[in-house]
Amino acid sequence: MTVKSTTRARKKAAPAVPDTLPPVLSEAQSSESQPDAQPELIQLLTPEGIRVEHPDFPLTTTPEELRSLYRDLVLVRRFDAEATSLQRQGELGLWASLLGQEAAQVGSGRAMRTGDYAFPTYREHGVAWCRDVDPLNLLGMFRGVNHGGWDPNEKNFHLYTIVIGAQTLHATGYAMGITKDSADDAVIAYFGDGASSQGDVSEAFTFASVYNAPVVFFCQNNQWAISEPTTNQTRIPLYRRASGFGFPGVRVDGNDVLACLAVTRWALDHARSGNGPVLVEAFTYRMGAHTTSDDPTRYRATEETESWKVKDPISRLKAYLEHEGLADEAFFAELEAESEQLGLRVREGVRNMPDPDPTLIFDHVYAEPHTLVDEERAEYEAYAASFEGGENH
Amino acid sequence: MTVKSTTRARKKAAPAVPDTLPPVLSEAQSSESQPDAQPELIQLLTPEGIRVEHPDFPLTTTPEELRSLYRDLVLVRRFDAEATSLQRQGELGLWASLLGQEAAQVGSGRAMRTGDYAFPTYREHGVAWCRDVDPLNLLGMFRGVNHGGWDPNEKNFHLYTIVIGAQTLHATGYAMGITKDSADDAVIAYFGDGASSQGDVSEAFTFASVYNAPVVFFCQNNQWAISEPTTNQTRIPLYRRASGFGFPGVRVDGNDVLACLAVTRWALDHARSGNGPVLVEAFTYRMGAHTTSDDPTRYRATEETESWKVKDPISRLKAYLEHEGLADEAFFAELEAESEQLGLRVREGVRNMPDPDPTLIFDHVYAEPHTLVDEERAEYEAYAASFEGGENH
Amino acid sequence: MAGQLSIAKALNEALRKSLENDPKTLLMGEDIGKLGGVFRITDGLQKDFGEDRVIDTPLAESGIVGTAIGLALRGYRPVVEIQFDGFVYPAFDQIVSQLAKMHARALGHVKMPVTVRIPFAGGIGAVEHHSESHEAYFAHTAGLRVVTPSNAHDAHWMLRQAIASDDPVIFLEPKRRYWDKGEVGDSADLGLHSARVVRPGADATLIAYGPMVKVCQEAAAAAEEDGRRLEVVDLRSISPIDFATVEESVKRTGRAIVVHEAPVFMGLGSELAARITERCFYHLEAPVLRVGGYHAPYPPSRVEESYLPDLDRVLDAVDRALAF
Amino acid sequence: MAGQLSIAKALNEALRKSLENDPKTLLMGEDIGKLGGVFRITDGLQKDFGEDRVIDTPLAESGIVGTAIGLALRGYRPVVEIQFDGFVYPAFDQIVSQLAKMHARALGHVKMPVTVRIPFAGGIGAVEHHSESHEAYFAHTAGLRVVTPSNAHDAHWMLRQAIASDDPVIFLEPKRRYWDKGEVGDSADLGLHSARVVRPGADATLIAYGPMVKVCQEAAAAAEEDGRRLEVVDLRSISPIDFATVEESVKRTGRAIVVHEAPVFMGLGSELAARITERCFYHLEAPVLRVGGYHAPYPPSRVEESYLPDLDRVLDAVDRALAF
Ligand SMILES: Cc1ncc(C[n+]2csc(CCOP(=O)(O)OP(=O)(O)O)c2C)c(N)n1
Ligand SMILES: Cc1ncc(C[n+]2csc(CCOP(=O)(O)OP(=O)(O)O)c2C)c(N)n1
Ligand SMILES: [Mg+2]
Ligand SMILES: [Mg+2]
Repeated sequence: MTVKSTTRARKKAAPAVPDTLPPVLSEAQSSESQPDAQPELIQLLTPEGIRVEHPDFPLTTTPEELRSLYRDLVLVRRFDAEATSLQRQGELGLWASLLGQEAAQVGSGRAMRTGDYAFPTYREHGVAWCRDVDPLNLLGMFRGVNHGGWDPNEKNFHLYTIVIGAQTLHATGYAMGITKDSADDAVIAYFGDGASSQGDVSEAFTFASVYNAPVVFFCQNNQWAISEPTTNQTRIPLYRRASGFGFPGVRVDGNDVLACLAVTRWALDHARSGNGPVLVEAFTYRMGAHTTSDDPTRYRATEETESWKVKDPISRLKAYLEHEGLADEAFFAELEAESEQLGLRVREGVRNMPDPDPTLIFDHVYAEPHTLVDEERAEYEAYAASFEGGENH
Repeated sequence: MTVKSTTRARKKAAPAVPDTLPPVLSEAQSSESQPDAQPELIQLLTPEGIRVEHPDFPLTTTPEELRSLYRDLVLVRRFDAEATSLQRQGELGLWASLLGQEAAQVGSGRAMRTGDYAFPTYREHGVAWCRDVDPLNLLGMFRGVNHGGWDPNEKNFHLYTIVIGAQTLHATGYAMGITKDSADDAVIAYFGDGASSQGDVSEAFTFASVYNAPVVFFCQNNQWAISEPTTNQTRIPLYRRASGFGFPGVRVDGNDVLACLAVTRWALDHARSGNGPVLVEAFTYRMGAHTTSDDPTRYRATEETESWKVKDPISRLKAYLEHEGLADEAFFAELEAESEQLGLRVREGVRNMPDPDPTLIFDHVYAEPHTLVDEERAEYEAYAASFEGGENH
Repeated sequence: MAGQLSIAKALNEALRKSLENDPKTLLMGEDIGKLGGVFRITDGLQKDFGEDRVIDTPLAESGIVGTAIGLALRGYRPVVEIQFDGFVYPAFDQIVSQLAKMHARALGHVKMPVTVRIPFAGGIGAVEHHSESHEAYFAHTAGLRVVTPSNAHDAHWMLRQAIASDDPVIFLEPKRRYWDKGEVGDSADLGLHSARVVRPGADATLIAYGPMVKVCQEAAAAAEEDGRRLEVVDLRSISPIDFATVEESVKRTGRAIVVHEAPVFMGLGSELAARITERCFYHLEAPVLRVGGYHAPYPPSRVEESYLPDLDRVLDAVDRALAF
Repeated sequence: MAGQLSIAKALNEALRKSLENDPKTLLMGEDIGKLGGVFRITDGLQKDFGEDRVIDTPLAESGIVGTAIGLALRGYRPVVEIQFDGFVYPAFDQIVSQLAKMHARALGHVKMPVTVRIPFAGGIGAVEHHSESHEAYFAHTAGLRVVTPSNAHDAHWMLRQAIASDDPVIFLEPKRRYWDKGEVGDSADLGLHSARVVRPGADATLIAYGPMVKVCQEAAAAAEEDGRRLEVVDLRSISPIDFATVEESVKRTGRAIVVHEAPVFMGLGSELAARITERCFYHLEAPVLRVGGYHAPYPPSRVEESYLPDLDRVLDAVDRALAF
């Protein structure tokens, strides 16, 4: 079933443009001040699982592709849940759950070509999945055995970046390099609604725009930056930030994997074709705590969280698959089994993850020899050896 | 003589919005991509000295006010020229000339009320003039006797800030304080086209917008950041940056003192009335070198500079005053004399500016006592005293 | 302040008192409102003092410090919270070029009573950027004052003194000690920049601050069993340093060991060693030794125990000092 | 390199050679294109190598370093120019948290061959922020290498070595020596991190780097007239420090004086003093003395002569060291 979309963004409490604006400005500002003037939220699959068309973002998908996307969503969520429980069991020091953001990540992740490159925050486990990064790799830093440590160039998936916004500049620089290489790859820089306030993100917008770099800025607006709602970061919808820097911005339903796929695919192609950056705001929701250290009951109402449950990215695709008969029971059963397998593999993998040797401290401070590090390593080793002989204090 | 304005901004070589944009975006972007869609450059006085009306920015002025503005422009230019020649004579280490930007500074400076507060860069000598700051105060840092050193609260004119963009955050914080005090003052934060790229400026936009702070961001786009043209900072007109942060931006003819006055006055009132920030882009031109250390022949064509001469802010107001018979020869002659007096006072003032005692180094590191500074001062004094007795090495 | 308070609670009370006593005092930071900060140091304060005085800011550290400077210029007394040590660097320019220098730039005409609170140092099993000791950067920066308490009493009173100071103060909170409890006295018994001999001894002086004071106290207790009497000096203030107290102690003991988490190379220990040697040259039986982090990024938490100075490493240094 | 070159020209030639030898080398910075940089170090390079390799950037230091990191990840070898010392702080987070740590974060999988050139230190009569010596911040930061030449030969070869290095290098250019001329040899005669004894002597060792080497050489020449033979060590590398060379010298002379423009408190001199004392304890006739800037913002230019170490202040310290 396919109907025309009439969806509008949830209205945010942005201050209306005040009456004192002279006409010339009211006019110039009109697209900013009247969110209803045009469709804001691009959607291809309603929360009820009804396929709708968007004139600008046509998408044709085979049943196999749809099942594959569904599989991604389910497995990513499963992995995430496993990690959360591993944290509770003390196997991880911390976990930043992506619960609720699976569609934004899988949709954008699957939009990438092999040669494209992703620069994640610390929450893009679903993108990592699409880039074929071993989920166990992601857990090293949360377990505390490393700070990431995978080879970003192996799967074109950069290391997790914790300092908010910093990676958007790395992404932009990488994209500038693509241009220099005359390659037709593109880059996605992930960041959050909170991150949009960081100077680095605006500087990335400036560099990308001035150098026309092939980078898609993909903002998962999950409504919260730890305890701060998006209204603490901006008084207008975030996708409009791009217009101030001279490139297009769009808001997509971040819980709609098809819309995220179509919009990101378009954005990447736009960028790789020499048209410069695009900002995609995936309007979604952080269903869980910020991290396992966080307690969201202190700052947000459960009704809000409840209200987003009906927009769940997985159940809407499942409803669609079922209504349209695109997947049978065997598919769901097999997926369930695969999911269990994944959980098991992750669980065992984490538990068997060895603690690093303490000399890791000295291993990669520099790529080339360094006298001070060498001395300190030697001192450390001599000191550690003094214990091995049993000579403790 | 008054005619309707038909002026348009000089078209910048901003990349057109590419064909690949889906219709929904082309629509959303239209106001950014088609600079001709609306009047960009607000002007009340043409380069030829013809008074034009702008529907949104009515301005009534008495002949006295007009003469007073003219006087400001002339005296500010004179002061600036004097400083430039004092630098050549070795009395100053450096000078950053405002030549060509007198109207932007006097127009905006005269728009302020007594209680308003200005946060300058290092080039706002004309604003300082309007704030009644003694011009000699400004020369201390360029002579090297201090880093500014005037009391900013005396005239509500903050110290010059050299680190690009940093003062926009101070201005925003100050404006947040005004709101907390429920005062109806407003703040102007000056910055340049180059500064617009600094993260701090974007962060200031975010804070001002989120807290609805009464601050006017006044960007003098003088087309150059040392040797870099504005196209190195942005691919769309700068005033549009504001729309991305949810507040109005306007471009005014920065060589038109009347337009700068009217627009800034409106912007300050808009801000002080609780409507939040405004960005004013004063479109102007740096007629001289970046500073006396700079050599613009290395990077810009003399034709460009020549083409701006005809837009001179002073001659257009003079033409208007003369055509309309608003000032007589006596006025111009008196002003000439006053101008000479000012030059003389500045020249003598600088030459008589004493070198500070070296212990200035220790004087204001902290407001409260500090053992290390006290020790170092004592050491220094003992060391210096050892020379006074003639015991040199 | 009745009874035993955790350092966290002692800080919270200090903020509350400062807000009560001076209407110009403001708190600013990320998540300090409803959440009460990730360490709950501002717990309950927004509820009691309102969103106008306990301000959740946009996620932009340069913006936080920069606007705090502006508020100070308008007569306010902002207390800024940086969420973790590793997130202060985006504000580095505002701290180093603006906050630290404004008073001098204005020839004393303006004051900068801004306190920057930073939970710092390691030992809590955290991910990258959450365990750093960057006091050396701030101590090297003229115009800043840098202090760090090691116990609840000092946490409370030093924070109140820092907020009352007309100079910018970098207030480093030893996050792994937040839950350590102690008696908080009724008044500040020392100036903000005085060191304190927390354990007297005659054989060598251990010099520490913030989180390492406890380690040194434990080391001194352990050494006592071997008949070694170690004096422990809690610096409390990192800039300026109370060298009078340090000098007096080292002249008595003849040996000094400086302990901190920050990398030894260019750490506080180097300044202490240099200056102690200058002042006590003929009293020193051994060079001033330093125990600290290695010249490496703070490591993953599973090996942080090997990076951080502990009782054994302190005693190893004591052995070496005494062997001279 | 025929004949005498100024340091500025030697640097320019080093950039040119690096651009010629490796197509992945890029220059980035403010005003480095047509203008050739405010000090003309990149003069003519954009003309010869194009806007694609000599890139005028937007005015945003964090953006410059951050995008340089991204370019390095893509296989490029960026050489960044920061216009003046005082303008590097907006990039501090990208330098300290990203550039310095990326290699370790990736367990060695990625390299960060980024050179950050900064004209630093004072003595040119400039306005605020144009005369700062901030090497201590960078030296304390693990993951960075920090070097500074004192003459044209080193300027040329050390810059080429820095650019060729697979680690990030903070390359500090002593701006007041840009126009000093010297012979540039045909090859690097030392590794990037080796110190050099630039004047032999037996009575005391002067240790300096960058702009202060010349001052120390002059002081040594003046002292010779009084019959004092001062050895001068040019560190060249600030991180790591070639302590082997330093130690060998101080063990011979028994006295050391460290000279730098940066504030003494927490400056390089403190690390040198601490480590020299550890390594040469029984050889030292006097504590290691330090001559440097005061704990104050760099002052207005009309009094900078009183702030900066000069021949007299160095000799005064020599007197004090010899008086022990
Ligand atoms: C520079 C910096 N400041 C503060 C933090 C602490 N911090 C970690 S995540 C976070 C909130 C980020 O919110 P958002 O950008 O919306 O991303 P989300 O966590 O919602 O995915 C904060 C404040 C940080 N990591 N980096
Ligand atoms: C953070 C920082 N980086 C670099 C500089 C050096 N610098 C001084 S002025 C200037 C150009 C500023 O251009 P713009 O903002 O357009 O102001 P204008 O000088 O044209 O008035 C530069 C790069 C600086 N002062 N601060
Ligand atoms: Mg968020
Ligand atoms: Mg400009």
